[in-house]
Amino acid sequence: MELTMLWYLVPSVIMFICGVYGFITRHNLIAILLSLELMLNAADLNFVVFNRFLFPGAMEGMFFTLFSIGIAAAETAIAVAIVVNIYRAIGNTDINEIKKMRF
Amino acid sequence: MEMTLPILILAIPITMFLILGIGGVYMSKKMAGVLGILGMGVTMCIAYYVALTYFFSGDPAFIDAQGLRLQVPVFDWLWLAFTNALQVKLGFLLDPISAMMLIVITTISFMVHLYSWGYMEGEKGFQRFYAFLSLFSFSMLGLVVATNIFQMYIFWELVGVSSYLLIGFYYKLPSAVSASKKAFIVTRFADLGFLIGILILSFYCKTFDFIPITNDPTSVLASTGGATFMGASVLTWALVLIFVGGMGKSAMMPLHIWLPDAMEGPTPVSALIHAATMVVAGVYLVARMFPLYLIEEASLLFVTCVGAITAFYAAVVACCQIDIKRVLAFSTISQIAFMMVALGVARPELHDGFGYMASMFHLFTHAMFKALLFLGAGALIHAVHSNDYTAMGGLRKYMPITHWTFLIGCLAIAGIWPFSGFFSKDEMLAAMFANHWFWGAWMTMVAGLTAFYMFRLYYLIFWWEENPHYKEHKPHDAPWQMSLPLIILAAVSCVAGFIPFGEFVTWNRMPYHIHIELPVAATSLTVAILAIALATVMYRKKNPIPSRLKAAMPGLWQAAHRRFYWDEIYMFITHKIIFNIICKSIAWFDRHVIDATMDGFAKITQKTSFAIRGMQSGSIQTYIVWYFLGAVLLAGITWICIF
Amino acid sequence: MFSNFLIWFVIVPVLMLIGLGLCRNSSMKAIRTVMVVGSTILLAMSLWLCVDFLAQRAAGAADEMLFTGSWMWYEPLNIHLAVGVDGISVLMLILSSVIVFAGTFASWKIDPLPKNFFLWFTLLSTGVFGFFISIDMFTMFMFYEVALIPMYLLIGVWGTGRKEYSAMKLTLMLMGGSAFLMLGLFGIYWHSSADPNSLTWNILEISNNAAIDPGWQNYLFCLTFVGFGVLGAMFPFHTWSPDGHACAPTAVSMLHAGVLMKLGGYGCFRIAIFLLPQAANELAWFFIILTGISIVYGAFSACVQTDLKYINAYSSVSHCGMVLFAILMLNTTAMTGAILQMLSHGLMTALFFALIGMIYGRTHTRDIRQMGGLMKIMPYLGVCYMIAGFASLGLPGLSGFVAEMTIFFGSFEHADTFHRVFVIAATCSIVITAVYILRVVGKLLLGPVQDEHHLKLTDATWFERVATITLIVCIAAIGCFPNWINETIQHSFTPIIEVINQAANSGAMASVM
Amino acid sequence: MDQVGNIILYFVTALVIIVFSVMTVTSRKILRSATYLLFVLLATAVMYFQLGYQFLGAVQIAVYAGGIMVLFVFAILLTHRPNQDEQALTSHKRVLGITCSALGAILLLFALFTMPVCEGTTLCQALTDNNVDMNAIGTALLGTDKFQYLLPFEAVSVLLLACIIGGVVVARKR
Repeated sequence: MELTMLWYLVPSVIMFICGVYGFITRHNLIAILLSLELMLNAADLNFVVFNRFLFPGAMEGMFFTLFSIGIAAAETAIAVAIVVNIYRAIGNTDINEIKKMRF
Repeated sequence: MEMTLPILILAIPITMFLILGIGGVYMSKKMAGVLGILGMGVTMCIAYYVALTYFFSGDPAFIDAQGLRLQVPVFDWLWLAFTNALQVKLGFLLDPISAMMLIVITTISFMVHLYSWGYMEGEKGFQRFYAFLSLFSFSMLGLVVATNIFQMYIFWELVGVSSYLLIGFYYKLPSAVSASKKAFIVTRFADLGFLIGILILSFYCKTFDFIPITNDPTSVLASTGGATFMGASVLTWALVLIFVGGMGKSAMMPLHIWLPDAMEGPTPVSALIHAATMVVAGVYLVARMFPLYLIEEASLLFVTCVGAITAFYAAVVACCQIDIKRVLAFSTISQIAFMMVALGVARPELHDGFGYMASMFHLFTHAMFKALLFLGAGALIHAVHSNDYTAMGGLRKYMPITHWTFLIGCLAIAGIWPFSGFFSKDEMLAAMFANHWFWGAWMTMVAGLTAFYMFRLYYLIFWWEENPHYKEHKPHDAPWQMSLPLIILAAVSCVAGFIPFGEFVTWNRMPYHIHIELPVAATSLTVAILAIALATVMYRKKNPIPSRLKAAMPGLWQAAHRRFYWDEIYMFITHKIIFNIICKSIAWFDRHVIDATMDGFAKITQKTSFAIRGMQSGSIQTYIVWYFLGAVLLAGITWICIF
Repeated sequence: MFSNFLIWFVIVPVLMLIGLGLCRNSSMKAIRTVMVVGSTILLAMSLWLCVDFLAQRAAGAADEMLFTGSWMWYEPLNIHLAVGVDGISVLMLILSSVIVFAGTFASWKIDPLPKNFFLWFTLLSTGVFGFFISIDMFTMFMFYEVALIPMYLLIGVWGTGRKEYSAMKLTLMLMGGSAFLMLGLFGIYWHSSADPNSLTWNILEISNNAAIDPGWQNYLFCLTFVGFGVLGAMFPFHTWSPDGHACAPTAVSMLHAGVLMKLGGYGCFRIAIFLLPQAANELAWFFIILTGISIVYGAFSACVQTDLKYINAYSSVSHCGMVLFAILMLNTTAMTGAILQMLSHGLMTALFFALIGMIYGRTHTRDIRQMGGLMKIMPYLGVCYMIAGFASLGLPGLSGFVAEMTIFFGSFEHADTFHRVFVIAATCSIVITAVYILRVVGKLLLGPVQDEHHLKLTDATWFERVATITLIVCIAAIGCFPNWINETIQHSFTPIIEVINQAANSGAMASVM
Repeated sequence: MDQVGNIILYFVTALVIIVFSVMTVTSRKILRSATYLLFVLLATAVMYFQLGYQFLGAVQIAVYAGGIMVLFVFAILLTHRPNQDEQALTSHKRVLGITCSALGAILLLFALFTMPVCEGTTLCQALTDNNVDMNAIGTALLGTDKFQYLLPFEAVSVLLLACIIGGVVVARKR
């Protein structure tokens, strides 16, 4: 039994799908953000895996992931700030309660 | 002849119109009146000079060696060129009928100008009245001197408008407003026929000018190449349509309905426009185109029939009117119809087409005595302040001048020797008998009716029974400005019959010697005298015969009094059918179908966007579902396509 | 570039725009000064252009267009700013400047935001002038759009009644027309030359090149004719006109009915007929039916309206229908009539709308049932209204008569039954016109005074008199001395008639073979 | 590292990832969700180590597990009252979520299992002589040649700066 690329991609797919499920179903804004992190992480993993198995000599996948992590950090920081702000404004973080800016 | 004088005939009235129309508000009434009368007086003098020079100078420019009077286009300026061939010119055509009309129009117009000074005194808009009179005189003069049919159409429209303005002179009265509107629209409708007739005629002739058309009618016929439309030749159609224009202006059946209502205008206007000049424009038009009508006998027959029916109808209706101006209006219709019939029966082979001459002669004499009658009626109205004979009666003692002049007018129109109407009517009847006995007999009957209703009117106004109101308000004769025209016109009516008219105006412009046709003259005179006698019996003194007669035939009387319901029929067609059904449904269609379709496009767009607006819910979870499903779908499709 | 006289017709309005921009919002005096000076200059320029044009023609200048000039604007698509005028454009320029002049005086006391009003108004006139001087289809189209867009704001902000709805409707319908038009123009461009490297937007060059493929011509003709026809209020695309006019402020109604609707007719014949003659010959029948319907339909609709502006708008539908109808007759006389009718309708409708605006400004109603006897109260306006009415119903001596008669006589040159029937139907409109004009005149001006409050109203002020007299003088001038205009126009048709005849002959040849 | 050890390590990390991913999105206590996510992130870091990207693994732990998770926990604590659980899922939402994820999973897994490239190289082959050393990373991160990333690096740093300012501005009390 050899560890091929397939083995690493399967958990990544599941992680991603879980992220999708969570994104669609959760009510809490922070929970949605968590799901988002899951998806992002799955994608990062894929980059790394592809880099390792398909282009072992190059480092692009790794760097992409590296930057992706950096940007994820930035994004999370802003998102969290917004969530906190929303909470302050309406006292809730339920996505269904935030309708003011629709339409 | 020099060009300047004929130009002045047209230029003075239009200048007067502009001066009085624009500057009228800044001048006193007296000044406006003097200016108007002076202008018209000068015009009349020039017109007399021009016409008399034309008839009597013997200048080879006007009459050739054989005695043929020539058609002289004194000037002819290009106004508008449709194509190289079809050119509209404004000119001045001098020939027997236009010279005759110059005299008639300027005379009556001057009389009316003078008369109005007295009649309109104290009216608001006195200046405006004189301005419009000048405009009318200009248009009418332009009409009769037209060198081409399009110029005639131009002035034809202008007289229509001046008539509209003058009928609606008392514009605060709703009845005057609606009467003026009616007059304009009915004549406009007729003008549509005229216009289409001109379109057809000019399409084949390639010219508007009267001289080539009337001097060489056979080539016009040839140019149509025998084209026909619905069984009649196109030339017949053109002529009939042109005649329809004439029917409108001359108030022939069934387009007569505007004329009685036009009596809402001031009485001098009725005398000038709706008795003497404008309403004979139709006759003049047919006379102008006469050589062309001659080659299409069907169109002449049409003219005759329309004339004969109208003459009888109007005479019957005139017997049952209360308003004296309406009686005179119907009598005008009847007399013009007389002229039409006379034109219609004229043929070159019958005594050199003297029906034409008779018709023009009657036009001339009728203009004089009808203007007289109307002006007399104006004096009566001025005196008793009412249009109805019920407010009059026994006036002969109070208004002797009016009485005598009115009597002369009545005798003239009834055709009693030696008054002018006798001569012209005799000629017309002779022409009708010469064509067919039926026309002669029919029109003799109409002549009898004419005598009857005119004397009915005369007796009811001046005899019958003295109206009790005179005690409070004693009627008296009119001031000199009004009486003078009456006297002059009465004098003319007495002597005009002795003018040797045939020497001047005939259809082929060759002199023709009038001779009284004794049998016809005797018949018509007898009929007229009998009718007058009947009227004398019935109306000289107050007696119950008329009311008994009325009671005996209530339906007939009512029908005749209501003018055989023509107005109601027209009201029904125009108001109920055209206005309510056609116009309203078109307007409805426009708003609710066409516009609604356009709005519908907008609504559909809006509805669609509203419907798909829900997808832009702002709910990020919904977005991701759609996004994800879409991505899956795309990937799946790609997958399937690849493998 | 600036040595070309025509380009100043665009530069002067632009200078006016700048001048207005510099005025303070509240200073009516400065705004009026700019407008009056600018529009007077424009009027003087257009008159001078006419004189100069006639002088050059008399001196034997035989080119199709005079005062031509062309400057590259966008090379990859070969778009030029190309200008040039023939007799028709010269008259249209005069018409536009007269109406801009009169419109300035008619909106002397516009309220609110006078500065912004005149800014948009001037922008609109910039578009109009630019359209009439252009001979490059692209710049023509651009100026056309420049003229359309300000309409929306002018109606939406300064209008009355359901102004938002009307402004939206008018703009959308005209934009829809422009969409067709744009497709048509692009199509003409792509087929403008056999050589794909020398495609051109220039009208003169296109007409000199080999004819466009007949199959394409039919499509392009429909597109361009409908596109311009919408602006010319062709049935069934006329419904923006009643609502739009009814809600527009006075000067905008004047400019719109007076000039903007003329862009439609002008474009129809300058582009649709001139560049696509074969299709014009083939498809004229269809559009004759539509325009024939317009004429009668508009007149009948006008008979039952009670709002003064609606009456006029429907009457415009009828009269503008006459313009397109005459253009489709494809002969010199009728087309001359069409141009005369454009001038005549432009002037008299502008007069009408100016007067309606003035009356509305006093009585605050446009419903004829609530007014009456105004002749007594405001004789000057009453007389002017009557003159406008008489011009509209075709009284000789005023412009309408000349135009209509030229159209009828020109149209009657076609001897077949189809044309005859439609010409006779069109002539019927003169009666219907008389009916609705007299109905309005009777109800509005004559008769007893309906409303006691109206007795206190005043007659025209001096600036209103300036506006109306300008228009009346022009109407009477055309009506009394039509022939010089006729001659100015007629020569301009020679090239158009030539291409049409060629197309007709080649069409006949094709059908024979 | 021998093969068996690799396989065992793989299965452990894979299992952790799968189980805790599912628990992250299903747990109704938000703080627990965050904790489960932390485990997933850590397992991912292990996977990076296993694939020979030690630096990346370290960054993953330091930034993700260390930084971001702390942020999350702060945010949760700031926005949550005690014992406030997320409400139960509506069936509509669950069905929607399950459908979407099932469809996605089927498609992706189907793709994976039919792609021959996935079965190509083994981990051992891939790892041979291909360790990424810090020197190379440092050079690549601060160079301006091809395949060198100074510009993105600086861009990210600016982004982070902006983010700091933005975070302060957004969350500032007014």
